[in-house]
Amino acid sequence: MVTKVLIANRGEIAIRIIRACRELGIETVAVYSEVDRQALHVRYADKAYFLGPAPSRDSYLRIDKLIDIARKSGADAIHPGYGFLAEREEFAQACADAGITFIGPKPSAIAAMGDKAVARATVSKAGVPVVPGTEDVGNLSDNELLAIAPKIGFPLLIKATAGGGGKGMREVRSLEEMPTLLAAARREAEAAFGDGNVYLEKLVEGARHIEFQILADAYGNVIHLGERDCSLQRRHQKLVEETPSPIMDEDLRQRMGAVAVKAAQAVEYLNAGTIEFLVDKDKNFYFLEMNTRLQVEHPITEMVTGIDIVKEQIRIARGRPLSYRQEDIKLTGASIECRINAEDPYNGFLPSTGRITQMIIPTGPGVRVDTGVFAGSEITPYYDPLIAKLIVWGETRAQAILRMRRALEEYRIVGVRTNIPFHQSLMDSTRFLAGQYDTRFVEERFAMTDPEEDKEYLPEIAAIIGTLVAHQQTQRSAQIVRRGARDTSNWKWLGRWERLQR
Amino acid sequence: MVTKVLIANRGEIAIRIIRACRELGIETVAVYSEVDRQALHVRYADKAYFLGPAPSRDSYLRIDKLIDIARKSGADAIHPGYGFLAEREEFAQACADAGITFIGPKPSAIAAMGDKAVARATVSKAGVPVVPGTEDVGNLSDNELLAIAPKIGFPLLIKATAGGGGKGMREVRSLEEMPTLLAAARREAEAAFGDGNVYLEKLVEGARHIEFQILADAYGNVIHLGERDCSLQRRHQKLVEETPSPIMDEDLRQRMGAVAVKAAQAVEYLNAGTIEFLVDKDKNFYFLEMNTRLQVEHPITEMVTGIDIVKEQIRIARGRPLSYRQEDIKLTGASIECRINAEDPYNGFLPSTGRITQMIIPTGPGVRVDTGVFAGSEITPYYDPLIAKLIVWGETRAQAILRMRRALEEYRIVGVRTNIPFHQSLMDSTRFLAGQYDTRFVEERFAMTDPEEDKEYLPEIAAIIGTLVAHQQTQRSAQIVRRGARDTSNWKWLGRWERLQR
Amino acid sequence: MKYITSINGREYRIEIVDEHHILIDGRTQHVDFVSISGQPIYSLILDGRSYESFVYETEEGWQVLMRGRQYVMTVEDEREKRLRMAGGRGAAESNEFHLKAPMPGLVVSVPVQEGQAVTKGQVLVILESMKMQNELKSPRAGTVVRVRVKPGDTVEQRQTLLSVQ
Amino acid sequence: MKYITSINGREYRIEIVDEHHILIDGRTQHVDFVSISGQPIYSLILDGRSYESFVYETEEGWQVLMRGRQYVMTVEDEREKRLRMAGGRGAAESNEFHLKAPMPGLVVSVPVQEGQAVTKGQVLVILESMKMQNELKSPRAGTVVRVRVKPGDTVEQRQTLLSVQ
Repeated sequence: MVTKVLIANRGEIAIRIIRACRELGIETVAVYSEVDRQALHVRYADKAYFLGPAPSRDSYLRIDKLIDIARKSGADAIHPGYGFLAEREEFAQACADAGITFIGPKPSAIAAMGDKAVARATVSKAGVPVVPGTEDVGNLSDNELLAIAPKIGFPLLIKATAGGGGKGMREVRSLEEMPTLLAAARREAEAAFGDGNVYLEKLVEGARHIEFQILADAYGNVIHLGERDCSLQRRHQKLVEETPSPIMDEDLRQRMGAVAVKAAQAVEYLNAGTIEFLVDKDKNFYFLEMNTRLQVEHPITEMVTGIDIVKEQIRIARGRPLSYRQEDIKLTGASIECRINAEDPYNGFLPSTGRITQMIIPTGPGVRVDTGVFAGSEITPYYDPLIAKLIVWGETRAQAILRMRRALEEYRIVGVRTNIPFHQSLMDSTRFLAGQYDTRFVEERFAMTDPEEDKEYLPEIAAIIGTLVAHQQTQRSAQIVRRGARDTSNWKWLGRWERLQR
Repeated sequence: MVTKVLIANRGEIAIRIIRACRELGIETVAVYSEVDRQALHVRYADKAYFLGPAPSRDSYLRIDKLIDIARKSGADAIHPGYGFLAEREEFAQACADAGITFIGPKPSAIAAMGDKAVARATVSKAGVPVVPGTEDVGNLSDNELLAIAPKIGFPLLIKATAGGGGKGMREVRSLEEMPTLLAAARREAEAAFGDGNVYLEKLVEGARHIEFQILADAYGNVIHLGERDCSLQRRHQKLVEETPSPIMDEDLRQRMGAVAVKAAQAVEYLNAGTIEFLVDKDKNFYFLEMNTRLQVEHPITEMVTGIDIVKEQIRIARGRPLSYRQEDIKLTGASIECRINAEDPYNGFLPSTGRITQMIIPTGPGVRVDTGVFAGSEITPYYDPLIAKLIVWGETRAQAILRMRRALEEYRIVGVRTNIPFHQSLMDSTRFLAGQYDTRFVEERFAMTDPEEDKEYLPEIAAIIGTLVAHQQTQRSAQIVRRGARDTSNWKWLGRWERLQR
Repeated sequence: MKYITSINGREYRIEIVDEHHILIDGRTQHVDFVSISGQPIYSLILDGRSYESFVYETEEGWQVLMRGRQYVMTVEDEREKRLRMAGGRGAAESNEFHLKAPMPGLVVSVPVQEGQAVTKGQVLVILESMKMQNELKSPRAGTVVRVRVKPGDTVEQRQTLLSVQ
Repeated sequence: MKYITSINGREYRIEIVDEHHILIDGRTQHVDFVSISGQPIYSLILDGRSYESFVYETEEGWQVLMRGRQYVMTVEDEREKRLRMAGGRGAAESNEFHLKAPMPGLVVSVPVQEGQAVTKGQVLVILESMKMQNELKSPRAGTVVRVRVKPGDTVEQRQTLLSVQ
């Protein structure tokens, strides 16, 4: 039975899961760190328990506390969301030991797929093509890796065995630079996942990152819900995802879908998961890894299939058979997701922290925003910079792009810088419009729109606006100076005014 | 050609139209009254022109100014939205005279259908069943109406000839009370539409209000997009709409749809329109009136058909044929709309004005919010109290209701009272769940949830919250008193504190 | 601090022990209570359960709106209650009621006149605002005094329209 | 008031005539300019065209973000410009640059040392925040002075990390 679900997560995904539970009449238990007391997931849940200090390892990564809270609150199931403990075998095992339903795969499948190296070996045995690399073992020493690297060939990637989302990942162009990069990757992996193991993988150049959404129930039924093209990345972080992929045809979809199902079956997979592939220019595809959890970008699949993936996860966890057969899955229209991060695209994508003082989110037909922040939220440096996902649907890809453009233009977030301008530039770029991009496009060939070629380049208007604001500030400062006339130093007052402006 | 559209409206519908235009690559021109300078429609449009003082008749009803602004701004088309000038023949005519495309029907169709009495006579001639009443003429004197009333029989309705939305409508139970009610109806109609003419109609008791969405192009193609059940009304104002109607079956839908198409054809209708019917307990249906414009509740039809009705309106106005044939129209799932009004259901639904200081809108899968307000918006007494439309879609009616419940619970609007609690009560009522309601249900048989039968009745929790807030206030007042110790009267400070709280 | 809070005739005795503990009808409960971003929305976590509500102060007492239900209550500390009890209930009720405009608008009609006896719920003024005619009703029985407006008047929010004694 | 506003080396001469009129490069334009709800979002209606932008004041000048494009500009009135021209450009550029933490975080490494010459764009500090390692680069060439942090330090937002002379 699943009657009360503890959500071992925060932010937009915690809210996404609370919504699914509420629509199924299931009670929810939120957990929160010191800085999340006023967060929406705490406010929307039926119950809420304090976890600990802000850093993840003292709060959202504390398995002992989570199990304890599940017991105390009477939760009979735990949904891990993505990130944090979602792909930690010991967490799934701790749930099982405590008699709590883990809404996800069995610990054995997490182990098999969660260790990326073991995963590659497993699916390779089942006949699924993989990218060359150290697919057999994930806990090699630096010396072993340095010895194997030349056999795989450069360029290659160092990837975190426990990882995902580009954390602990480094690209290596030569043996010389490898020791330094290995150390950095291990350090980052250790910090992010509490596991510093890494493996190597050949870098497929000009590749597209295409993944298939899988659903598997306890009765051996496994289906896929089509693909998502996640090639638009920066520093191995996905920024934009779309479905269908511009390079997909029905024949390739069927072949890749069948392989994805086979890969899931190879580990007796249960619940929702994602098989990631690299696809090269000749449409050869290679298994990359399996994410044994809900993906950030699952909504675009929901938009084109009409299936609520989180509800389906809960049904599967309840021991029900899948609501759909493969032949029921119809993809209608096109969907795109832009990840709205608190980072400034005009300042090297540096993260931006602070309090959101105003927010207007785009709405209307075909627009969905999954977010955990509101006007009043504090964006802290403790967690990842994703503050919202802007998802649109259109009858065609072209209509979805036009809709995304208008939604991005409508979005207003005041208080932190966001990467919305990046998305606006991307949606205007001819390469994106043509669907011609690969995983290196954003980093190597994309630049924020060139003013000279841009009909929206309006420096005179900008000059007027800047001048009017500067003028208003001067006027107000002058007033304050007049009011503060008893003070001998005008400059002090000006200084104070400027501080007030911050 | 339609390349630049002036939107002769404000609020959520102006934004809805701007969105459609933007997604079609069409420029937009907004107009605004004195109190709407910071409104979203002004901010989202490409151009914006000042109309005049806040009262509608000095701004949004000024045909002369609108035509003038269209000329000045280079707009080649005008979309009237709903309300204001949307069903005024002279406005459509003024556009035609100025060589501007009116995105709506021809003036002759507005005249034929806009005068409700003429409309009934017209469709009646075409063989469409109508409710008994003074369908032949709409400009009868009080004496004539008082003479005809007993022949129609009581109870009956006085309705504004030019009207809609319940304005200028009165229910009459006896001849004695009729003169007073006639005067009130004429006064209200005059104020709302600038036209005090009224007509009479038999009141069909136990009726459901069911309407069909129509699309008609310039080539004689007329299709319908299924029905909307709009029976949930208060004082003849629709509050909740849903599709499909709980009483509909495929046979009735086909018959009513065919009649709706016939009614539209009777006036050589062009563009989007709605045929309203009353359906009695035995599923006999009567033509009520035709709305020759976009309806407030059009989004629920968009949710189940996937068709963007506003874009379709613009395509039709551009002289293109319909994008769909009748057999292309498939209704998928169920959709419900709740109209979020600035009125207090716990205080006789009195309108509430003021500044919205915070707003969190529900989002996530299957939820759409069409709104024109944001945190910072001032809700003024000049326009109607609709501040947002909350629309949900679900695979089934039951899922749509569950989703609506969670969305209503998530919605936060601070600064004005809203009718969200009314909708929450309604979504919990067994009659609504069973789909058993008629046009009188809300007014006559619905009450805000009875605490005794309500599992969400939590007076102890409420008492704790109220006490803690009162306690905090006392504590803070005491602090202010201490800080203001030099003042001889503590009470003055308390008074000031209370003012600050407002 | 000890309070007596009444909702619909039912009394709750609530003592604020410290920032995180209250005593309600003798039971100790752990509370975590915050206002969200300084707005009149309050989040309460009470022994692990999460509640959120809007709280308004009105002339009739505190209104707490939670999960679509509105609770109207009076909150008194012990001293206030003693004072009120000593003064007697009658005194409070004999006070005049001042009908104030809930929003700016146009007076359409005033169907009562000075000196007229009115019953609870009787319409005192019809005010047009937001394109709607709104009936303002008497919250109790009494006699109309000081009618300050007439049909056609434009009134501001909170302006007193008439009083009932 | 007359201003000289420079974007990317192009100068705009803008005179604020009154609340609703400006002169730009000699042309009179009608402006309607408001800040939305007191936030740093500004709505400009200029001869009927509607524009909205975020405006930030930074050490490098004013940043105007509009329709996804960011414009960085300096705004000077005539007196300020005369003063600056008299002082000479060199003076301003010889000022020290203080590298400040753009957000709170953990110093991962400081790949430069005091006295070291650096080029524009060279990485000065790697700061971990939001689970990401962020490279803080030098905005110009110069010499590193006063390194105030070391790997492992936790720093606050705006804290000065080191300076470049």
